[in-house]
Amino acid sequence: MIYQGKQKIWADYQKEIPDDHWYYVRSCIRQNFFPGSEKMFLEICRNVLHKDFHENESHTTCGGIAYHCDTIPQETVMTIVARQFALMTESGYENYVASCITSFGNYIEILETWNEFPELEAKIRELLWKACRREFKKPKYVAHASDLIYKYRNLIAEKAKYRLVNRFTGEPLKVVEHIGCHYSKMFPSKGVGGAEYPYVLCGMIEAWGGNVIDYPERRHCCGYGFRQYHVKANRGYSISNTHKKFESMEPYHPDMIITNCPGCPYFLDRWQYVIAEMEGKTYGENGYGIPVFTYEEVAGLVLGYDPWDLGLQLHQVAVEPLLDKMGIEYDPKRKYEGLNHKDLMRPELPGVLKCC
Amino acid sequence: MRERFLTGYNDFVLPFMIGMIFILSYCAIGLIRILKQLPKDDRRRFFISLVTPKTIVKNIRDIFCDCLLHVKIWKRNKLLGYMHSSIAFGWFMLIVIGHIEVFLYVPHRAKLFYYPIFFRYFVAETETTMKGAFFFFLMDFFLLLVLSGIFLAMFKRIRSRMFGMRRTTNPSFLDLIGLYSLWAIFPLRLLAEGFTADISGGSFLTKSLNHILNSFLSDHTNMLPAWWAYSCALGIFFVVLPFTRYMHIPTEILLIPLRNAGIKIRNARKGFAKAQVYSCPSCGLCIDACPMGVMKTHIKDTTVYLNRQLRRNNERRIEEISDKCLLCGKCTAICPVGVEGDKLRIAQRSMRKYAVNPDYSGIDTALLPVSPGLADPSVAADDKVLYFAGCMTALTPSISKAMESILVKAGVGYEFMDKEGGLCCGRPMMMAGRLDQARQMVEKNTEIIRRSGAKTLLLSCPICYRIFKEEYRLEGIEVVHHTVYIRRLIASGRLKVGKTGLSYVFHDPCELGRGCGIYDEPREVLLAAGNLVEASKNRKESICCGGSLGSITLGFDKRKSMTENALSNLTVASPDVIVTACPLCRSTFTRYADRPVEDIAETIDRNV
Amino acid sequence: MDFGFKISPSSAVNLDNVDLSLYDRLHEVEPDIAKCIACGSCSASCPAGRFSGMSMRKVILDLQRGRQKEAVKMLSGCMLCGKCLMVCPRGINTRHLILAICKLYGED
Amino acid sequence: MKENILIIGGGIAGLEAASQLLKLGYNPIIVERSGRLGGHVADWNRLFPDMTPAEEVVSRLVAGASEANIFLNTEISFINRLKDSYNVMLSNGVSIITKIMLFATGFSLFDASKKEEYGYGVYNQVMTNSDLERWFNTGHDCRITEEGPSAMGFVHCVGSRDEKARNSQCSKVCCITAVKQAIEMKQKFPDAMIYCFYMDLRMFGKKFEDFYISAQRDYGIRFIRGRVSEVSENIEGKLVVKAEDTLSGRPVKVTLDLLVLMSGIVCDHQTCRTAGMLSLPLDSDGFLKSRDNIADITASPKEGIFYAGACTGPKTVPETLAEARSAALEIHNHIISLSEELNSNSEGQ
Repeated sequence: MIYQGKQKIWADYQKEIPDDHWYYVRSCIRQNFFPGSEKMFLEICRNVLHKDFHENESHTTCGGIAYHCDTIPQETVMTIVARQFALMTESGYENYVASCITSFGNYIEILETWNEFPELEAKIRELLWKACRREFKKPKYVAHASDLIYKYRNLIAEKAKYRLVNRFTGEPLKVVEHIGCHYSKMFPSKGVGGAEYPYVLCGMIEAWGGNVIDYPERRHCCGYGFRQYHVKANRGYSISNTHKKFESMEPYHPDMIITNCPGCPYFLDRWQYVIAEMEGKTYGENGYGIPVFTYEEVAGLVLGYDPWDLGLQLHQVAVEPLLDKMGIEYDPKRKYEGLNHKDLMRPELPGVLKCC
Repeated sequence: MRERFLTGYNDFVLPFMIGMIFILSYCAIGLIRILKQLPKDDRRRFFISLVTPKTIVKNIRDIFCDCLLHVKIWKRNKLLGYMHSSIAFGWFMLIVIGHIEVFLYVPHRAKLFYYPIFFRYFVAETETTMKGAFFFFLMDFFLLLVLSGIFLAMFKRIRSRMFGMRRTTNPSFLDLIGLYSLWAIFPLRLLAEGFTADISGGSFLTKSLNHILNSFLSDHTNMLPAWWAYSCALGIFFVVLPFTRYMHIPTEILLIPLRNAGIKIRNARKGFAKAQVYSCPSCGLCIDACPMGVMKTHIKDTTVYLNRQLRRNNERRIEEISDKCLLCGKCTAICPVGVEGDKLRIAQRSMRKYAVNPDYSGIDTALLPVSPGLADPSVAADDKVLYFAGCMTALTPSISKAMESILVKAGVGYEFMDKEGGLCCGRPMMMAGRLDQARQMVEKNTEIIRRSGAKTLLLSCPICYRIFKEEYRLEGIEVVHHTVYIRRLIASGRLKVGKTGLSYVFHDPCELGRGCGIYDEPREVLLAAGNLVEASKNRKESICCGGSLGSITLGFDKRKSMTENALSNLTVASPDVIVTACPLCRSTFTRYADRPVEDIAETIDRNV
Repeated sequence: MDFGFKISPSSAVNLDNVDLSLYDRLHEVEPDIAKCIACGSCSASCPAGRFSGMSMRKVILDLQRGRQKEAVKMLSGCMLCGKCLMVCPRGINTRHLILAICKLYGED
Repeated sequence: MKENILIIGGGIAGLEAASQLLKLGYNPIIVERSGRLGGHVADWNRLFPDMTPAEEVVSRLVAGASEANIFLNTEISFINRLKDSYNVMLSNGVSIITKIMLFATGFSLFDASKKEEYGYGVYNQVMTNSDLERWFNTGHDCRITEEGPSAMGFVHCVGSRDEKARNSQCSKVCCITAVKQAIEMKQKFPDAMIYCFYMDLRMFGKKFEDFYISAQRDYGIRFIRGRVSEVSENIEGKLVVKAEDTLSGRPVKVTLDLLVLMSGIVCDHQTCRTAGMLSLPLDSDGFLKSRDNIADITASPKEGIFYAGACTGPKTVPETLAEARSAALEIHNHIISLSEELNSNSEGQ
């Protein structure tokens, strides 16, 4: 691997990300799977870095899941998106940041389509007006939330309490970064670092002291693939893809996986349990899995937030081995204690995959 | 005539006797083994044929003509024929007359094996009689005859071309010993009889020699060494004989009745095949005949070498030789003893074990419908023609188009069996030695043809034609090749052919000519359409086009020179058009020919 | 545990794991096999193809990619008629090749 | 006085044209931006299909053009149009007045690192066709060990026939170059397994097809029809190459020790700049536009400006040389017609 070669490519794919004043839209599914992530993003941006991030409770799905599942036509998804933009315009913002990769891809795709086919944009404006009497301005900048954490990575590093370093050996942690397909594979120039060697997560890992692993199936999809998972008959195809990725990263003995997509961490995390049940195989040390995180969770950990406040107890793969490696203190007893100090009850432990 | 020795014995007869006893017992054992190896029904058939008068006469005639007079070789080359028959027939007569002498003069010695052979040593001439002089003359005459043959044989080793042979075989070491001992026998006999001629009497040859010898060796002590040498030469010859090519002499006597009994090769190495292999005289006529001979590298892949390797059980070479052959059958056609080079090779191929065995049982013949029109009883039997073009014709559609056009012009009602593609006839598979697979195809096709209700099966590919004639059981259906059918149409006046000034040469396809014996019909057909010239080698000796499916291992690049050679043979008389009656020959020739090549159907269709 | 779905093996041909030892022997017996340019003349003219899906082009390719089973299965429909030999633009001795495969490769 | 003819480019086209013009009695001036003559051919080791040493070809051409004025390490700074001639200012300060200019500017090799998925410049074991030729010439390249690769691959059409690489035309020579290089590698490392990943194989030239058959049959090079989709590095530093074997309709994956990218021929950036000074038009493929692509390939639409070789599109060495000769003849005819015009004008006065 020639690092300078990658740097050369990264230099070609840098995008302009304004520092402040963002209109933030959430993901449909992330709060269910990784409930601490979006909260932590706003927490870091607003309270740690004191930036202006605005949210509007009226925003809806972007329609991306339905769009990629082939259940709604393009005009529909465009009109939904137009409404989101209208909400942003009404709130007086120009910079639009999405929490979800598919939303991000969706917005970029729609804006690019409107650039190529202005008549379509006009039609959508008309449709939006008919539907809800709203008007919108196209956002000046569209970013994914990971773009912002990437932008703030050095600020976060300055304030960091922990680093991505194995405190027993002093070695940097071996980190697998996984980028959501819709981040830059459709429009390489819209992602930090391009499509082949995206830098957005690498930059965070480097800034926070970890070592990025470049394994052969790095570019491969996590296996979600919308229709592949949602149609049960295709689910074997979905897990086969995830399995392929794990087989490929296995020889590198990664300490953790960082992702920037709603679906990826979910499938990389949950399929580890299914693979363990099906094949009796686990990929982490001592029968554990490889812990999977969202970038916000990692940022939170680095900044010293309590793991249980980050929602890490909702992960299938136990995160404790990694917390130990990083030297993060945590109270095992608090793992299943709700914010209201009520007992969340313990989940049933799986048969093969070791969990704490 | 009186006996010189009371005992009638001398030690020098020992070498001869040892050799004779050895060879006789060897042959007896060999005969029993071959007969035992024959399948039961073949063996029965053989024994029956031995007591059937018709075959007895045929056997005697064939043995006399082939083994003694070598009529086939005479036909090929007079000098070569003379050489062979002088030695064989001369020697035979020497033995016969020797026995007559013994019977006449010393009948009580007739049971001694060696007596007729060494007669002149054991007797002394008491008085000169006309009878004696007559036998002496005959004996000397036949000795001279044999000696002239031996002389020619020696000369042939230096200049084989004189005998019409461009290439001959490379003799093995034992062959050489056999050869030299054979050469030595008769000069030594002359010498021995020359020494004794003044005692035992003699004629123009032995007596004259005796005078010359006496002029400087007036001592009878030289007599015995000469007789010893003669006996030794005979003894050595007989002892090495089973291991040399001369084994063909006794084996051929078995082969002829076996063949006349109608026995075919059923096992690649045993029985009839073995008889054929041992009958091979290693004469090498097949070397010149082989179409692969144009490339020197293939000389050792001819039938004579196959037989040699079969005798040595050299499996690697046997496989190589049998797989390379084009199966054109020319070696079989010209073989003076009737070794079937092509069939022997197919038999070798059939021994091979394959891990993958194609199976066609899953093929539904209903997929290949033939219209029920042919089964209609109101249609005249003549018109119930089923035309099977075959795989190769599918690649030369001009032939099938011409054939259809002829049928239409002649007003023949027909059905095109494989217009939309059909099953292979099985002959290519058979040539590869995979007889079970070929049989499966034969059965499938039989099913289709039987169902069609046709009375005539018309074929334009000789490869198909041969297997349809030989292996298919289509009683009640006439299998006919298009050359024959077209001739019939012309003869019956259904087809009127106009004559042009073009001159045609007809290439006899291997499978049609040598394979099925059809030589005249295509020529008669062509004569109706124009002038006919002949190739320098034609009919039975026609040269394979080089495209044959018979060869398994010959690559495309190695066939070019064969095709070119075959073409140059065809064009000696500068014909305008080369005509053949085989789609494969046509495709192969078209590739390299300098003039038009067409199928006979195309020629006729154009001239109707 | 039965989830109602399974991890399917990759459909990709991994050339690293392809055992070509038989192919190499075949190549020694009939070097022409390497000359195939997959033009498909053989398959297009094959009379057996109609009944059995036999395709010489696919057989050669399958053997080169280590998919022996498929190749052997296809070959069992071959009638050895020699049309492929006639049409091959590269002059590959297909009949010898077929017989050599039948000899070297087993049904399993 | 001998007519000055400015030849831009000291590659094989420029050298051959110069030597022909010298024979016709003109004064060719070669301007070459690099420090040596021979262009791309001088970087090559041996030429298909007869394995002729490139050095032989170049040195013969250099010898033929030795009488010409040659400026190495020199570029064209600017060009002024005079009444019936051009004043060309060179970067070394020399100024040349000429009526005739010959563009023999050749081509550039496609920058293989632009095809990011192949990882040229990112993965250690990926090289280009020209890197491999350099190794043939010098024997030095850290990517090729002494015992050689046990498995290696060639990727055809890198930056050719690829809209995404903004180069939709065929580079013509890469197919045969890959076959040549594969054979050369097999000769050096007989145990190596060599794959060629191709979209089409265009064996158009004399003896090319024989070369290809020999690569298949005699050298056992495995041709896989399918573009490489992506390359990655495994833990041992070997390359994992993925493609679709379009003939069997299945994806293939293979681990290789070395991957050679067949960089295509693209129009040279500097040529476009110089052409811009003279407002010479570019063809739709990005190369210089001839007056006519069939009948008049060596003439530009402008009087007195001629083309030879790969500046008008990808060409083989013999094609380039033939064009250079043809351009020299065109120039000769043009000069004769100019002087005839001059004579008739002066006679008329």
